Amino acid sequence: MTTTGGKLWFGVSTLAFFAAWAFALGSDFEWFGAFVLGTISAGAFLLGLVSVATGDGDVAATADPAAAEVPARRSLPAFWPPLAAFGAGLSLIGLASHGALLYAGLGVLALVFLEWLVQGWAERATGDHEHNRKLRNQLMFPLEVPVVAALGVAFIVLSFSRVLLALPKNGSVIAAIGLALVVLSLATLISFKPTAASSVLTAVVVLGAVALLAGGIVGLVHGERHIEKHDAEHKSEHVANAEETHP
Amino acid sequence: MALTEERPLLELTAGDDEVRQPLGSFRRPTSTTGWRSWITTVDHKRIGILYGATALTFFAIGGLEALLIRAQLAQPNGQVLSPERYNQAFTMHGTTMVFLVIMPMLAAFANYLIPLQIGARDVAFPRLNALSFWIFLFGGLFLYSGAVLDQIADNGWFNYAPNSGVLYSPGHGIDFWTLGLQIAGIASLLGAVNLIVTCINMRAPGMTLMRMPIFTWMALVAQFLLLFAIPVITVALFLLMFDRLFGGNFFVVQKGADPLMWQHLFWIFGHPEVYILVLPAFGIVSEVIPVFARKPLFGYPFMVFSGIAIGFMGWGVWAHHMFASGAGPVTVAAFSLSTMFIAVPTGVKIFNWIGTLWGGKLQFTTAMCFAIALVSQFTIGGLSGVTHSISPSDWQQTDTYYIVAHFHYVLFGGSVFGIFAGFYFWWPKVFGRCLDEKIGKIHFFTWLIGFNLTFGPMHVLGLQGQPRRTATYADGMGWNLMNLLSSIGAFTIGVGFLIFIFNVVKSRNNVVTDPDPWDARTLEWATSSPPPAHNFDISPTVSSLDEWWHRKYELGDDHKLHRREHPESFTAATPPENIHLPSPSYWPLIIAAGLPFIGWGLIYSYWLAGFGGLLTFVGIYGLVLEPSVDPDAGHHGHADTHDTHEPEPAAVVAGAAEAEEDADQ
Amino acid sequence: MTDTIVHAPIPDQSEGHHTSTGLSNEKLAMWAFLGSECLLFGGLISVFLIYRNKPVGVGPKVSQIYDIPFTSVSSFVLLMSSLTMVLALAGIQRGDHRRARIWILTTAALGATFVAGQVYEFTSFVREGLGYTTNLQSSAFYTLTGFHGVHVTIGIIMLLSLYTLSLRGNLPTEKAETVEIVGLYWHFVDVVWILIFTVVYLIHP
Amino acid sequence: MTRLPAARRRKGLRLVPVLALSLLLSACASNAPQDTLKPEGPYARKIDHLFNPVFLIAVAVFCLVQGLVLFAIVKFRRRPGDEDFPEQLHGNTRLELGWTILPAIILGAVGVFTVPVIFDLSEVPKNALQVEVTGQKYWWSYTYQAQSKFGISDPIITANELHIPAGVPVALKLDSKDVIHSFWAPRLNGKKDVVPGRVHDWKLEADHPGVYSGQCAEFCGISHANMRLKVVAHDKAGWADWVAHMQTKPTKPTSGLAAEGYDLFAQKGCSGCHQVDGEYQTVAADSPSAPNLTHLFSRDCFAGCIYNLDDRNEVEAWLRNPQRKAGSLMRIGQLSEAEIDRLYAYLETLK
Ligand code: HEA
Ligand code: HEA
Ligand code: HEC
Ligand code: CUA
Ligand SMILES: [Cu+2]
Repeated sequence: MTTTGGKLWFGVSTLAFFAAWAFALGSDFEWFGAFVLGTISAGAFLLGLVSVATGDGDVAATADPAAAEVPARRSLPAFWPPLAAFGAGLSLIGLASHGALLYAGLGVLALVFLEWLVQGWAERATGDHEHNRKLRNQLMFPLEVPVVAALGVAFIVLSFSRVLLALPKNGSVIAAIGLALVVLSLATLISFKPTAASSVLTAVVVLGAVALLAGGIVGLVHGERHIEKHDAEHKSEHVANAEETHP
Repeated sequence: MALTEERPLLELTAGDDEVRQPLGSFRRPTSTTGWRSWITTVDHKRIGILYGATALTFFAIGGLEALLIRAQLAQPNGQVLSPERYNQAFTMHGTTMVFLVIMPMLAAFANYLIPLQIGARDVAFPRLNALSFWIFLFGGLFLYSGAVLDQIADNGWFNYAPNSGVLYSPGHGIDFWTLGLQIAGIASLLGAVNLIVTCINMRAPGMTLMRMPIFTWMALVAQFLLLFAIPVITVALFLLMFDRLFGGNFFVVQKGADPLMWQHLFWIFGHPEVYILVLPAFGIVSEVIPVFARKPLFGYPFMVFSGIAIGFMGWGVWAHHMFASGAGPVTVAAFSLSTMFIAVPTGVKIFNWIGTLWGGKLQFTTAMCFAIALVSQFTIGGLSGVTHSISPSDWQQTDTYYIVAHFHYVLFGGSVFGIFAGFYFWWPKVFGRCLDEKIGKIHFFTWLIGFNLTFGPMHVLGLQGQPRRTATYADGMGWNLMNLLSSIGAFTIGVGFLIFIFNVVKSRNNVVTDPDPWDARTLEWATSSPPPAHNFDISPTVSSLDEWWHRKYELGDDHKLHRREHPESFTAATPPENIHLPSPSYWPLIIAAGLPFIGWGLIYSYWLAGFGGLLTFVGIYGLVLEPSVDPDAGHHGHADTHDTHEPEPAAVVAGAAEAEEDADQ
Repeated sequence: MTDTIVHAPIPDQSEGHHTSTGLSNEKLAMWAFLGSECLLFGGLISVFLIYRNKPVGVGPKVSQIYDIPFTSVSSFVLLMSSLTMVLALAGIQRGDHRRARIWILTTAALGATFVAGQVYEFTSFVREGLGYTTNLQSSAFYTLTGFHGVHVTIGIIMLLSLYTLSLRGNLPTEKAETVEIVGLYWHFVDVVWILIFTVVYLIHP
Repeated sequence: MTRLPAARRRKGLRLVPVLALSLLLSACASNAPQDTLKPEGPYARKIDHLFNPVFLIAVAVFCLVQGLVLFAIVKFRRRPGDEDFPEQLHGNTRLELGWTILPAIILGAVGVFTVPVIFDLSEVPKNALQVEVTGQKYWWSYTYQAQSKFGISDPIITANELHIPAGVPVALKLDSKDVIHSFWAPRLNGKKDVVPGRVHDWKLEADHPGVYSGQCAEFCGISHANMRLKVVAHDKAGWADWVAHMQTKPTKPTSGLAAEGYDLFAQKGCSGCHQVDGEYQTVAADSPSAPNLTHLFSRDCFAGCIYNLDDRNEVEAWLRNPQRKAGSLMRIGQLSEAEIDRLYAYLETLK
């Protein structure tokens, strides 16, 4: 029932809502940031309602519901509105808290913009849905494959390294062995189960990803374990100074 | 995302799918004429020409820098350049001449000739070849782009630490130099991989290694040297870059670093590099002399093996550039000896060329003149090289004009003369036009005289104690006359170059009809001039060294050579139908265009670097995913393609791997 | 790109992918490239070894803060990934694309685990007071191991790309060599790590 | 088959060796103070004695190769109309082995003579005068620690001009404050790089008293060309005089322009960088190292030996703008002419 625009605004709203809470918790209830985020959440929600109510402002659609059923053109599935919302939300959180998140959010927005643009173009390119899809893929695959791959690597690396940092020293060793063994044994298991549906693999990977993400977030929140700083030993510092001032 | 549309992202069903439509291929460029065809070409011959034209342009630039140097030094206390400008002039002169002139020029010859000489349709990876060229071009442009912002390197072409560090060279000139050479290095490395595979794998049936034309051989040895030398300088440049841009400590003496580390890394690359600069030129000359002596190359196997020996020995002599740097006597002695003995395989070459001349019927075309001049002039440079290898005498000579004399005799008298022999020799093949012989002779003699006048006196200057890289010298040192002579000589060379340019312009009218005007010996002369895109209408089979010559002549009953009426050629009466050439592509250009942005970005703003990285990264995937032959393009009207024209990701993924690496650096 | 030397009517050459050595161009190119890589890593390892023996001046020595047990584990993870790489190749050569895909993905996951371990290691070293610019050793150490990490990352991206290709049906059994070639790269990077682990971590003077 | 017209003989090529040789010969006759071919001490002579025979071998090979090439050019050129092929010789293994082995033997012999010289010259001389040489952008500093054998009881610090006794080996310890330089006095020995963070041993010896010029030979930055030096070799008496002179301290001027200059020397910050023994002893910790001026006016040249001390104008020009030597690390504010006069008057007392 929700329209494209509606999806976008609800997405923003949800994210801002969570962001407001996360920010409040993280900043020990520093009220201003949470208030801004909360307002954004509410505002976006309202806009979403309006959007749904007006059918994205598409006069024709509201005027004549029957007309909407004429498949003038078939859309490719669109993930972009929620993703855009995600990006916007991320940048908002970033604005309020952490600079890196702002850039990440902007990056997502830029990506969505590009994807949406190309998709929009491809949908109108010819009347043939199949062909349109091919066109889109030809254009976007060289971009998507590496970017998705790189993001995938970054995701694993960032999350897992946070986990390792949060664990005590011995724990990190065990965690690394553990993860490797889990990966290996799951792979073995699946490879010996020729009947396993593709959904199993999908489930495993998605679950793993979620677990990793959760772990990463917990790790981040928990903070790094206390690491003893090997301050420059007195002696070597002395040597260094001597070296520097030595004419 | 999009990946899931075709199929679920994680798929388990066994076996292949029929969906074999290539991923991510754009509408391919199709023009075969006009500027667009040049920037998208993947034809080794066109790429060769692009390399050559670029290198020639850089030669004019590097030469003009040399003329500035000579103008400044014509008299004591010269006022033409400020010391700052002078230092920039010789730095850019040396860098340009080595990295942007001789290397790409020899790449031009190798690209153009190797596939023709071994009877192949193209190099092993035509699109990678285009990529190499564009990366080289953008590397060169990047190197010079600093000049626009007045950020020009000024620490000499070997850029010794620690003067190259931020502490002593705070501007960005050295950054441009470091990054520019890294970019150009990628090009050389990709080119080396490509040509090595070409020589090893793409030879026509019957073309055994010991039937390979000598130019191809020497170029192959040079590619191996490149393959192993480029990573070494990459390490050096890489570390310097980290020092300068990210606060590394590799060459920071205050942090305990050893400044000689740079020298070792640079010269481990640097000495093999000088043989990279000269071996292909040796190869050219070894092709030219037999043709105009009308007899086969004297001692082909010795020529091949001496080339290989030079290549090997070249790795064990680098410290002769560091005799005065403070190594212990044992090291110095060892490198003295190893350096001396490199004269042995080089001598073999010289004497074998003389052996080829001996008893021949010499025809003094301009190409031949340049070739013979190489034999005689290179020897002078080689002999002064041997006097440096006597390390005690090098303690007097190093960093003086005697060294400058040495390396110009080997580089100009060797590489440049060889290259111009090649120009005059292959010009009709490449362009279907002849360079005028009379003007060529004038060019030759102007250069021969100008060259000796420029660099001969430098021997004297060096022995009389004039250090190199000095922006001025005082009056009363006894150096005035020789410097003046040298400067006059330099401008004579300049005039000679203009004569050559004139000749090139004029050659438009000298159409040659004979595809084999010199009665030459190797396969490239067996096809039309200029050769068709597919090189040979009929793929050659080879049964001897100098295959083409053997097809033209047979030993008669009278023990005399007779020309066959109709030598078996490789040109068909009707154009062949079923030849599929790789289609042109935009991607190489795009990949290469990203690299300078990465460079500028590292210096000025990471955003730019990100943009450049994206361009390169995406370009690499575009190149990998696009099929080498465009399925939509019509080829020579042939219908039933049994070739499936699959993309061949592996190789380019491999290329991508290392292009990325360098990009990530 | 062997399909570019096509194929006038010459008896010997009528075969589809003829090369002078019988080895494919792509594989040969990868070998050549790896030869070059040897010198690259050789250079970096030498620099590290030379600078390791110099007094550090400021900050700790790298050998003071190594976490050998952890690095052993991550080395083991990388080693395992070579094994799974072999399984992936075996899979595709048998035409078992399903298994090939599983093992490719596993290899990538193990590789990513290794890289994550490296990021963890770097972060904790920095916390312990050894930044990139701290001293000679630290610059050399981070450059060498970081450079290796970048190699692994590129390997992972290649693997994931292979995975996508396979998924889209663009990696049929005839193209098994592509996997083999990426595998060559992967094993090379692996072997280099064993070398680095041994001379950089395990042996200190 | 179109043939291009055969070229005429290459007379030009024959001119080349003649030209080159005559140039070389003319070189030997000229008057160049840094001539490496005119050694004035045992170490430089050793090098020369090694270089000469090798050079002759090179000349011999040169003549051989050029002779053969010229002979071939003249003898084997193709006459017009001659369409026959020459004998198709593919090589001659014995000959080729010959010209592989022969150069190897020659070079082996050269090597045998070279190696001992390398070790000889690398040896640190005994009973030698010890001098510490420090290179920096763009001048030289010399420190003589106390050495009773040479009459030096207090350390001597001086700049740019290296004073040595003739006929006595001098052991140098080379070090650099910044980048790599190279110490070179061609008539007394070859050069040796001066590398920061390392101390290199090198040595000199002059047969006779005299002034020997030299200069920095490793590119070290913008004023590399202006980093010259002089070696002044004294006879016995001259050396004793010089040492004695250097052991005295200048007396502080008490009246006149010089006294005003003395005060200016501190006011204008000169003493922040320059030492004058007994008068301005300590320099600021962060100053670039600067020449010790205690006995400035006992030297002939200053600022990397590119200017004459005799010439008052040059000294004044220097004080007006030390940047006239590009990249000079001496940075001072603008001085008025009156100040310059006074400073000059003071500097003049530093004999
Ligand atoms: C094309 C490039 C090239 C070539 C081929 C060579 C060839 C040789 N070079 Fe040269 N060299 C350079 C380019 C080249 N060089 C450059 C660019 C520099 C300076 C870099 C810089 O500082 O900027 C340099 C510097 C350089 C140095 C360091 C000088 C210094 O800075 O102090 C030395 C020292 O040994 C040296 C030696 C030699 C020797 C022994 C050969 C030998 O290979 C020569 C062998 C050839 C012959 C000897 C002639 C033919 C032989 C015979 C006819 C046989 C009979 C001969 C005998 C019995 C002697 N070269
Ligand atoms: C192959 C390499 C190569 C070539 C061909 C040359 C060619 C020349 N080189 Fe150079 N040179 C080096 C490589 C080379 N050089 C290197 C590596 C260094 C060391 C740098 C360093 O110390 O770091 C060096 C250093 C060097 C010096 C020493 C500088 C110093 O130490 O202070 C000098 C001094 O005279 C010099 C001179 C010349 C001259 C006069 C030419 C002449 O042959 C050039 C002749 C000129 C032309 C051919 C150009 C003519 C152009 C025109 C007339 C304009 C035409 C314009 C259009 C057509 C648009 N070179
Ligand atoms: C910032 C430091 C600094 C200050 C201040 C300074 N000098 Fe210098 N001076 C130098 C350096 C460095 C040199 C060597 C320059 C060179 O040769 O390149 C030098 C050289 C000289 C020389 C030549 C010495 C020789 O033997 O070569 C004289 C004379 C001199 N300075 C006088 C003065 C006077 C007078 C003043 C004050 C007005 C002064 N200097 C202030 C750093 C300084
Ligand atoms: Cu000091 Cu050049
Ligand atoms: Cu060399």
